[in-house]
Amino acid sequence: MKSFALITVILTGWLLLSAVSDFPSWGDTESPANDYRLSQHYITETFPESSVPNMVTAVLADYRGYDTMFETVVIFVAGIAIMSILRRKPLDYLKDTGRETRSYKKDPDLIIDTTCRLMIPIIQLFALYVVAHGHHSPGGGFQGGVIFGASFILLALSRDLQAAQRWVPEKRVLNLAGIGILIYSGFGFACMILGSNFLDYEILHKIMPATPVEARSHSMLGVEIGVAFTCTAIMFSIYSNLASNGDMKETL
Amino acid sequence: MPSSLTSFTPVLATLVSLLAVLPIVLLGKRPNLREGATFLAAFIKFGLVVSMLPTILAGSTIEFTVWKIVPNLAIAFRVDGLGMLFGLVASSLWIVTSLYSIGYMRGLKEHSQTRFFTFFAISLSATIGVAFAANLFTLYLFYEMLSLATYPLVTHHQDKEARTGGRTYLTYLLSTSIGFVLPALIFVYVKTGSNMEFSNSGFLSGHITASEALILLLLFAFGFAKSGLMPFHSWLPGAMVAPTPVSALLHAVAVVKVGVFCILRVFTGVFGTDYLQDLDIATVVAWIAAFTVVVSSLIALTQDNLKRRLAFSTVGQLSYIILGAALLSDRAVTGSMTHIAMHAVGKITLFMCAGAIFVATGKKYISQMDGLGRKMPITFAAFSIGALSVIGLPPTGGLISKFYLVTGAMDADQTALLVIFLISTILNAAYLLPIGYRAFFPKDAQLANQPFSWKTTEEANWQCITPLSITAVLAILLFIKPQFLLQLAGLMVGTNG
Amino acid sequence: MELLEALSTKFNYWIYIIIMMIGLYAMISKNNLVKKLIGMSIFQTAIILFYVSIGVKEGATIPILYHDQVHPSHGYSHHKADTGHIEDHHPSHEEIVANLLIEPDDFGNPLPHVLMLTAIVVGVATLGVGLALTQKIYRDFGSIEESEILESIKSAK
Amino acid sequence: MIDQSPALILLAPFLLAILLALLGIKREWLCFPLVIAGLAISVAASVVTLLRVIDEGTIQYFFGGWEPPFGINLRVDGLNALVALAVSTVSLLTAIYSKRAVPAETSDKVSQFYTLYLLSVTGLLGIVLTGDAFNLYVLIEISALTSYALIGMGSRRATLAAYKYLIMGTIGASFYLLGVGYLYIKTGSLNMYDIQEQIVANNLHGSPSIFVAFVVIIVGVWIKMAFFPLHSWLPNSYAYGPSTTSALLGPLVTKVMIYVMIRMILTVFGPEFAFDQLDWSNIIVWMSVIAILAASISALAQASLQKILAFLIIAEVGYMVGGVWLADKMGMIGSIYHIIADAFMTLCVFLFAGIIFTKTGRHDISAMEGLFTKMPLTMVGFLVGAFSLIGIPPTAGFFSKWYLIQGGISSGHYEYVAALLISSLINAVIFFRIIEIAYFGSKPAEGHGYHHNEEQKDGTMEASFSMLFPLLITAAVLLGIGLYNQEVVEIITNFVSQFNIGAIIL
Repeated sequence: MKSFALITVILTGWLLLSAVSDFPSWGDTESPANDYRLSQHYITETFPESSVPNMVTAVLADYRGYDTMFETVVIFVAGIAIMSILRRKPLDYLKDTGRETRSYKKDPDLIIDTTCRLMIPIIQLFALYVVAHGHHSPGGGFQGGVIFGASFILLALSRDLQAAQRWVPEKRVLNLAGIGILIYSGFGFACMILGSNFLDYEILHKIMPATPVEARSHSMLGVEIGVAFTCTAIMFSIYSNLASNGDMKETL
Repeated sequence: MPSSLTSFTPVLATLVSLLAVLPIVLLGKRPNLREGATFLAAFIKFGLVVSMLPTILAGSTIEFTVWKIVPNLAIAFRVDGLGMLFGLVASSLWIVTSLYSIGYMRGLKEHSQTRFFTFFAISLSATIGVAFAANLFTLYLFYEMLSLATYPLVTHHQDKEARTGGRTYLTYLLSTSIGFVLPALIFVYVKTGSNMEFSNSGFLSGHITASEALILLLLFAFGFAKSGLMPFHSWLPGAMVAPTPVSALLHAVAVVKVGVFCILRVFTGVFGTDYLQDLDIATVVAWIAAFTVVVSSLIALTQDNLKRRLAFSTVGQLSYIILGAALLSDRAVTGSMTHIAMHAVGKITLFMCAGAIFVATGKKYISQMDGLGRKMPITFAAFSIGALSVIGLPPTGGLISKFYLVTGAMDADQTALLVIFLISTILNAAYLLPIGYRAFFPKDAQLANQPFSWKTTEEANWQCITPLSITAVLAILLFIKPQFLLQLAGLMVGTNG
Repeated sequence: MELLEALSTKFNYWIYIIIMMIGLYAMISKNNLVKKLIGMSIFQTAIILFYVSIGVKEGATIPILYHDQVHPSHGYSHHKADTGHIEDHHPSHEEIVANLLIEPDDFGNPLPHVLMLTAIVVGVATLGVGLALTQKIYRDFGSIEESEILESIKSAK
Repeated sequence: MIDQSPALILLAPFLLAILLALLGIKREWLCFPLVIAGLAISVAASVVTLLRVIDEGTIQYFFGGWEPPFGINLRVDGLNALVALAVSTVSLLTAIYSKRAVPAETSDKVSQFYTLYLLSVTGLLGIVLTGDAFNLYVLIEISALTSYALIGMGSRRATLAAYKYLIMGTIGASFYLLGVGYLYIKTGSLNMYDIQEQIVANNLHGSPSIFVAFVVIIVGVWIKMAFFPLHSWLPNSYAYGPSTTSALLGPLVTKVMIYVMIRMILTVFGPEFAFDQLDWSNIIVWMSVIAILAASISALAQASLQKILAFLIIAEVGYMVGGVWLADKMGMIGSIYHIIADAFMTLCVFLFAGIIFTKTGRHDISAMEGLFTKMPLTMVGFLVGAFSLIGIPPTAGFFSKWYLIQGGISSGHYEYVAALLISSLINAVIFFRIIEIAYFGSKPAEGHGYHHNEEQKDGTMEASFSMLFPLLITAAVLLGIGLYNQEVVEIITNFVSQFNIGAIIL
């Protein structure tokens, strides 16, 4: 196996290297990728067309919004997939286990507990900022969602899984994740119902107090929130399933 | 080309037995009605075929295009002389065999009779479909259909023997048709780009080179393995595990005749005899056929199982037909076409006799049949007539076709092949005549001295006896009135034989 | 000399290919299922590096418009000074756009970043599912060494 | 709503998947109707789209209203309209089949199973319809991730198979992604059509990057479609997964990947580049010959029905890859027609395998003893599928072979023709072995007669309607697209004749 791997790697590497001489140099502003009308359009026209200064967000949520919707679905799929692969017993997330079994595995460490108590609200607040301010600064739904999810993971780490489950029991996780995608696709379907193409936010100005250009910007915020919902929920779900080997009781 | 009519009749003639499947299956629990349906379909089919006869004899053809299935290629029907001839044989013999199989199946209380009659009917549809196919593609379609529809018939007993026989059967037929015919077919299609419609002068001429032609010819000759050309013949004796009516109709008449019919079609309709003559490649096939004739006759001599002996005889007789076609002279081709009919009538008589003997006495082996003629005089009389026809002796139709074949060989200046014909005729006589002779005149003195009386006969039931008598009479009738057959064959070769 | 130049100006490609091959080697040759997944992660990350390095432009900044491009309070206040509405006036979108001057070379190419956000997400998802499968395999076979698992399947037969 | 039809094909199952995830957890009874509803809408939309394509030619649908290359579009022409219809129909039929199989095989995970099922279909449909090279990658990953989970829900061995699939699948998809990167670096575009225009406009055909991009993409897609010898993930995945999973993924995943290959060759790189400039036809056709033969022979050696079918899929992949690389119009038409025909014939036999497994709990072919009398209708369905795989007229499989062989002959690749014929014969052996067991029983009675049958006449144990119905429909479809193959081929021909491939067409 080792020699086979070596041969494969050498062959593939050689093949890939053979094209390097053909590539533009590092940082070349004239390279086709950077010079083609596609990239130019995104840089110069994003703001006029959607009044969003952050081009990455605009490309993500508007020009390639369809891609991003499926990106969210990828996360969603990962969550469900991990759950369905690992779960052995009938899903007991239907029961609201959080409140009754609120017993800590061990005595919480004072320093850790207090630090996390202080940190978690700040982390969550920052997550919300990242989501909401994604138009103007680096950030957006994925980043914000992941940070938000991390806050719950921190909670689970500092105490135990049950404590975090109190806030986000599994049932809620799934619902949140589904609702997130529903929000995203809801924007799309709303456009369809109003007679335009899927995710063509411009038409939404009819039901929004905004101009067509602003409608794009507002809708982007909306879909980012949807993304954040899904991300938050699934990040925590992935952690809790992997950490407890799928039975949601004790962490490894 | 004489005029051609468009009519739905050939399609109907093909479909009628396929449609009969429905009542047969539905009436499965009520055997009398079920067999009624079979008969009705058989008569309608025969009627439909006969209704087309005057038109064909008048020199025109009947055509119908069902639908285009591949670009430039349609499922189409066309009735001409050769197709008519074969259609007549198959549909008329179906009636007789239906009667016979009812007697046989009930006599032996076979299981799954509904399935039997269902696939019997489907096979007939396929046979008529082959007969009336207008192009190579349609021909192939029905050819494959026949292979599959006969599988449940061959393996009817569902025992170990049937399993082996059925396996050989399908292996040979499917592997040759998929392995040889299909590529040849597509090759022809690619090269000509045409609809592959049969015509009296062939359509390949000018599209392919001589070496390609030879390969194609061999692919077709071996690919239609139903014709039993050696070395692809051994499915035929293997398939004799089937119930006798199946052997009778399908393996002496429908299946094997479909094989030779296809080869005749390829020779006359695809290549055209003139083109083959120009290329001078048919001799290869002729010699393979000649080899098959002699070898199979020799093998037949050694067989003790009656059905197996008949099977090898069939292998030989089929090669006569191929040989006749490969001689390419008008008379030889006429002879081989008529031989389809003559041999069919003769051989079916023989098979039905074998079946009747089995039903009445349970005997399968020739060595057990000494003196049996006294107990079953009608059966053995019919057997003898059938034997005469297969050998080609008067007063039976076999003489007519043999005559044409032999004179055709002279026309083609193939003296060596002529000799083969004669040798094989002697061999035919050697393996068929003693059976009848010993049945009536046993060596065993005790048996020989028994007085004969109608009261001591132990014939099989009437459903078995009637059909074989009819075919025996038919064999004689064809000697007296062979004109219409010759006329049909003549339509194909351009002379009015 | 040429090679050196190629190395210095195109080092990003060399790096990505080397990293990628390390990952690929681990994926194929490692016996431990988790190590394979680590290899997979390296492999995917290399592709991300490749894409992101495509979008790099010399002298460009992140692809977000400057604050004063979008909020051109200065430029406007001079223009509108005589009307006396400096404080209250919020220029409309159209007005901003009309005066907007964007030099494409100032900003990095946004597209690779967007694409790689997707690739990152896919990488996370795949890694997660892979780990879940590994856990289940461990549960079922009691090992995460491929050879041992195959051995136990063979002996079970 | 007619204008929205291309988008609805994939958005309907997508939306219902999400609704199902939200509503179906507590209400298991709701899952099945939702799945059927979503897929039925999808089928209807596919039909409408196909009719529109026949009528109007290529249809474009711009997501977000952005025209390519700025936004992502669906670009539906004759090729993908047909494939999309096949995909949605196959998934609908499998869904009907799954009504009883899913609760039986994956108890308490029904809603997750169906959510993943619908999303998998969404992914496959998205792959087929999209006009954007990068979007294709995202959807490949969606269908792949869902497949890993759908397979991993099966037995013990299935998990390991799913893991292997995950590793191989990731390599394949990443190669594809890398190839798209190479294209992007040279053309600056991600839209398939635009990439082609840029390649032509800038005369990039000689560029090593484009060459490497081509190789990497094709190899990546080969891994995903299990082209021999890159097939090792497939047999176990399909053999050990739940039967519904096999019935969904078996017919679809490999075919969709072949679609991707054809799309890449024709639309992105252009046949002039792929066939004329590279001139690899000989090598790749030989590779496919080896693939066909090796896979067929491996299939012959298997005892479990599911494994036989898995290897047959690999052989069929060889057919289509070879057919495409014949660099001949008829070969291309044959391959495209075979995508559709093969989807249905694989579905047919996988449904049969699923029914047998539910009824007998066994995978090995000796489980099929005496089935002709016990389950006559099921056997009829199976026979049609088997005949189609063998290539017996008038089933669809015969005609796809017909076109492929025609392509092989007219391009002079006789080795390919021979491989097709040999594989047909091997298929015949495989299926008649099964038919024999079903007909004779595994130990046939000695001597004359097999009266066992008559006694059991009334003891039929036909599968339930929800399982039988899709099987028989599939069989009918196989006959239908066989007999009316000219209509299908006409659409394909219209599509293929835009391109300049090989020999003249009849």
